[in-house]
Amino acid sequence: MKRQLTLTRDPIDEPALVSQRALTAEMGAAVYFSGIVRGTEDGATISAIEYEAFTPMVERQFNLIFDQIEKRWPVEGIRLIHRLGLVKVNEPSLWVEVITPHRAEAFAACQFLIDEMKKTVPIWKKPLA
Amino acid sequence: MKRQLTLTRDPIDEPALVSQRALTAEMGAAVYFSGIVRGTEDGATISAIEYEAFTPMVERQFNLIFDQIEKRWPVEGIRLIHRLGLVKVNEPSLWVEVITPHRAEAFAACQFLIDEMKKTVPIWKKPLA
Amino acid sequence: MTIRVQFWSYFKELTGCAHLTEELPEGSTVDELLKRLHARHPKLAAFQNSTFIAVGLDYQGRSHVLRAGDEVSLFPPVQGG
Amino acid sequence: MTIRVQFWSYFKELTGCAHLTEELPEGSTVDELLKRLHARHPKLAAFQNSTFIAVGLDYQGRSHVLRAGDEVSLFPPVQGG
Repeated sequence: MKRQLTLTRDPIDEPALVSQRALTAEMGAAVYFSGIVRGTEDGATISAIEYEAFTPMVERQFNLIFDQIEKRWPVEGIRLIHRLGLVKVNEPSLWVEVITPHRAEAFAACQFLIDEMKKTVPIWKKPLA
Repeated sequence: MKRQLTLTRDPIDEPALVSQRALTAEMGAAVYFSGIVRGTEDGATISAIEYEAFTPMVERQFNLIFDQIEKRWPVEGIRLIHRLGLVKVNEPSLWVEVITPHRAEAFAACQFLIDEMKKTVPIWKKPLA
Repeated sequence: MTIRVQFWSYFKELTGCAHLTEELPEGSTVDELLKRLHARHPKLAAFQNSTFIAVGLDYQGRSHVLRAGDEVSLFPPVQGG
Repeated sequence: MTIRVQFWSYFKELTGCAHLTEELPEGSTVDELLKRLHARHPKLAAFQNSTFIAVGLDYQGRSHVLRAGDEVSLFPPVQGG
């Protein structure tokens, strides 16, 4: 399974990422998730979220999740980008691509990845007014 | 719920579609599905699939599915493009975007949409060697 | 009354026909139309357990009563995506 | 033995500290380290039921035996995405 994990302080260029998609002729499904900063957090209006990460552990924990995905589903490739630092409302903080032969496994693996990330990957957020 | 449904004989320009995304500050999740033509069909190598549609009924049936989605999940917008005519291996024949406040409902609505499409939307395919 | 019938996908090849018109007595059902078509096209009859039926743009069952000018579409299971 | 401790997210504010080093007897566990830190930082102690513990880059429980040079990270529930 191809893995591409990027932590970046720059905006996520989704169109460029989509245009760089690579897959073999056996693959029939690509599922994407964009997690976007919303304008409210716990009922209060915010302008941005500041993301902090324990970077080497983030990489370690994402790779443990990728290991589990690789055992459970026939995934050809995952690309994941998470922003760090300040991310404004309406901008994506997370972008995930999962490529598989059929759609059910792409949806399952993508949801599993995000669910597990939210349990184990050491990234924290601070809403900014 | 905003609905955009397109049936087209032209290639699906995914990067352009992603760059045209519009959402309000309450939305936190965008899920995309790209259904890509695979190089084999029932074990035989193919070069393309030819899609045929009963177009006005396709529109009617998709709108019935959108009606159900609108009742079940807080979806702000759906964009769906399905290609007709000849689609080569490795090209997307279907592209879907679902925008919601949180990710669980985006994944649920997107999967529901595709599952229902495969039961009721009158599109047929013919594999070409 | 006149009913217009459309065939889709490989049903066109089974019948050698994309559309036709059929004269039926007032009050005829989809089932009566199908019986007539099946008698004429045995290859279509062989697929009767996997035939989808729409009247206009909506799915209907075999007991649906047809009306003059209805357009009936017959097709195999759909395969979008 | 010397153990390096890192705090993350609002645990840095609770302790007023991003990292520190602690001298512990050989064979000490995470639990012994935590008790010492909690005694010094009551605000951190108040979060002990929602404290995540990593040694190096892996999660560990309180009974985990520390080794000289270990780097222990303490942080609140994670919130990626």
